[in-house]
Amino acid sequence: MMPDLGKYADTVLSAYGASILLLIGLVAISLWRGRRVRAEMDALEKRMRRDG
Amino acid sequence: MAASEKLNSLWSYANPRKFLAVTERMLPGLWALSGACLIVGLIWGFFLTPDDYRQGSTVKIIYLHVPSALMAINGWLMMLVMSLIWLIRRHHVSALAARAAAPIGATMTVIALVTGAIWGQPMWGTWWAWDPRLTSFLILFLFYLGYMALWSAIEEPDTAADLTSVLCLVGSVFALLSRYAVNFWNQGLHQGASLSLDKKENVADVFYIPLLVCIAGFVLLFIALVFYRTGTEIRARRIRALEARERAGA
Amino acid sequence: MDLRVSDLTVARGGLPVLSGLSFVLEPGGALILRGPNGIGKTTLLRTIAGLQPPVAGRIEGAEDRVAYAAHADGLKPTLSVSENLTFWARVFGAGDIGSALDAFELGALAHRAAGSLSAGQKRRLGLARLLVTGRSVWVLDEPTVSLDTHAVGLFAEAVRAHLAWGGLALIATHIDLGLSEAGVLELAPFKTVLAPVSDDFDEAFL
Amino acid sequence: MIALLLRDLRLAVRAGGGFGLGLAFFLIVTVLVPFGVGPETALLSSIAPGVLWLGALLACLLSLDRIFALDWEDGTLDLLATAPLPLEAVVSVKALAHWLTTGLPLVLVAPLLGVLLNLAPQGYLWLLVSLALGTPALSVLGTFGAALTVGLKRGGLLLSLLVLPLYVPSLIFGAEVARRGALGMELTTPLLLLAGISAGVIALLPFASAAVLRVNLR
Repeated sequence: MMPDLGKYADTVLSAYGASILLLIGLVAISLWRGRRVRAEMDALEKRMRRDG
Repeated sequence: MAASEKLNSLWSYANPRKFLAVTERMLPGLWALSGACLIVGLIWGFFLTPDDYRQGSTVKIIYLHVPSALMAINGWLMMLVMSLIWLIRRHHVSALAARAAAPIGATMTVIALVTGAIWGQPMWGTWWAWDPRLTSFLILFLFYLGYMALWSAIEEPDTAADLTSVLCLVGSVFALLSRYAVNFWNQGLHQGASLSLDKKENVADVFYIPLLVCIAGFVLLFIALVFYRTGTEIRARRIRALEARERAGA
Repeated sequence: MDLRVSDLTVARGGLPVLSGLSFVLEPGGALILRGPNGIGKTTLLRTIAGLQPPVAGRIEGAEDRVAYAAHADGLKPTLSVSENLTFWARVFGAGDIGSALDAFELGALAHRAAGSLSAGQKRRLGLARLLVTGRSVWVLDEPTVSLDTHAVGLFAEAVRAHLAWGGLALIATHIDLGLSEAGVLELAPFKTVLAPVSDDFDEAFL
Repeated sequence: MIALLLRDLRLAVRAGGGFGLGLAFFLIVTVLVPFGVGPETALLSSIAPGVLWLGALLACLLSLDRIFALDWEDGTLDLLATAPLPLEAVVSVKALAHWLTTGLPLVLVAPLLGVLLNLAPQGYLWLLVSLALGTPALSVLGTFGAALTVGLKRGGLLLSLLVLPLYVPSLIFGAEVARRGALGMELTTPLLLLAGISAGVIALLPFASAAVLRVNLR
């Protein structure tokens, strides 16, 4: 399954690993903050509409 | 007549409510499509392409390096356009989209830098060479950092939008100037790299199609992230406005 | 030339605070703005002075005619009283500072460094600056802070002379200046009433 | 305009330290470099142009946040914005005052510090020329950064982060002129580019600085 990367195996694998980690991190942080802000806004809207 | 109507309808997406509604509908598809492109492109590139006769298996890094470098520059360009729209038409969504894009562009720059440095290690025998391209990206990263720092330093959102937009305009000119300055500065100091990740010769047809798929994946991921993060910024603005209103009422 | 404000809306921190404000001030006229703290007096005065754009409405006859004075007097502590005043006189292209010094009884202090003045003396110097601008529309934000009764009298005298010369004055203040000829504008009725919170927000995010 | 310039210069002289601090910093950086890289004269002589340019640049950076900070705190900026003087002129004069009190003294002492670093004899003239052409751009760019960060409490660090990337082209071409001058090489191209950047920056950037200052006064 694994292709033969020859003497550059470490190089290629570390490049892929670092990049994919960075991409996943970016998406995760975006989603996490997005969820939190959305929940906060919904709660605030509900409360302010109740209070007038 | 028809053209101006079309333009009007385009500007109507500047209404934050409408923007949220439309992007909300598009996002699931965008996430799925970008994920699919990235998975297909990267697996294709990693497992199914041959090694380059000179660079060996390191050529596989182009599937990450080239798309991320592309998006690092296009991310800044998109911020530039959004800043101009904000300064001219004062649509808040535009300014918030520029703000939302900055961390994505910065991450892309880091990926381009890291993959470039990792690739450079066996090729040039050093982690970091002051190669003009690499150096320009480092400077671009500094611009991203300054832009994000300015956004987060200013409380009042409209002020922040104005200041960061002007910084983005001035920064664009100087990023371009730096690019030429760095090119000039490195001639003769450092032997030009005989191999580069970006040169045409490395991109023969076998590598070309998976590369295109990867680029499409990065572009789609960028768009999805910008839409999603702009939505978050819009909600954060709404929270701020509502809280200010609550304080004023109390 | 009149100062005309029509259907003005001003905002602080992105939130409209005063709206539907209209008035006309003729040469020789003065208007005292009154209202509780936080109503938006400073915001209104800064908007009329051109330091911030109005949200809606028009301001006519203010551009390049305003002399603005707020809480900070823009004095340099290491410069003397007359140097401070001469600087502003030269920036505004007016010549003589002598009458301004006299009007606020600063003649004896002319060579003192501004940093060594008391708060009231600094305020007097800040108000004397108005006289050397040669500008006809005075926009004053709480001009009498830290002034004693005698100095308030000097200030009222200076405003009266300014009005007699054909100037205009727009003053936000809490105390009675003894300017019987000045009109009074109560700001409370112009406080912005926001529409109730709904899902359908626009670019104001409200 | 002249009144504003004279006032700024007078304030710099009266407050003391205005000239002195930047120069002292430049001296200290230059003295510290040999401690860091070793005392070999050949090495010092080869890095002297770059070190002197970098030292001047950092010394210039040191006083940037004072360009507008005091005028902001005591309300002078509000009053200047309502004065007949256009804000573009105000920022240009401020940049000029900063250059006269910081940039010009740095240019003049740089050759003296060159002695400490064993600068090649033919390099002194070009060091002087490159700094004289380049430091005005540093002051104008710094004024832009100061205008961006004027209302901020912790503006100093942010100011450096914003301004330093803008300094890259001037630094590259300026140091290149000084380096080539010291080696006796041809230097017309970098000299013209350095002068071009300075001219462009001086002509155009005050508009951006004034726009930014207006936003911050709002």
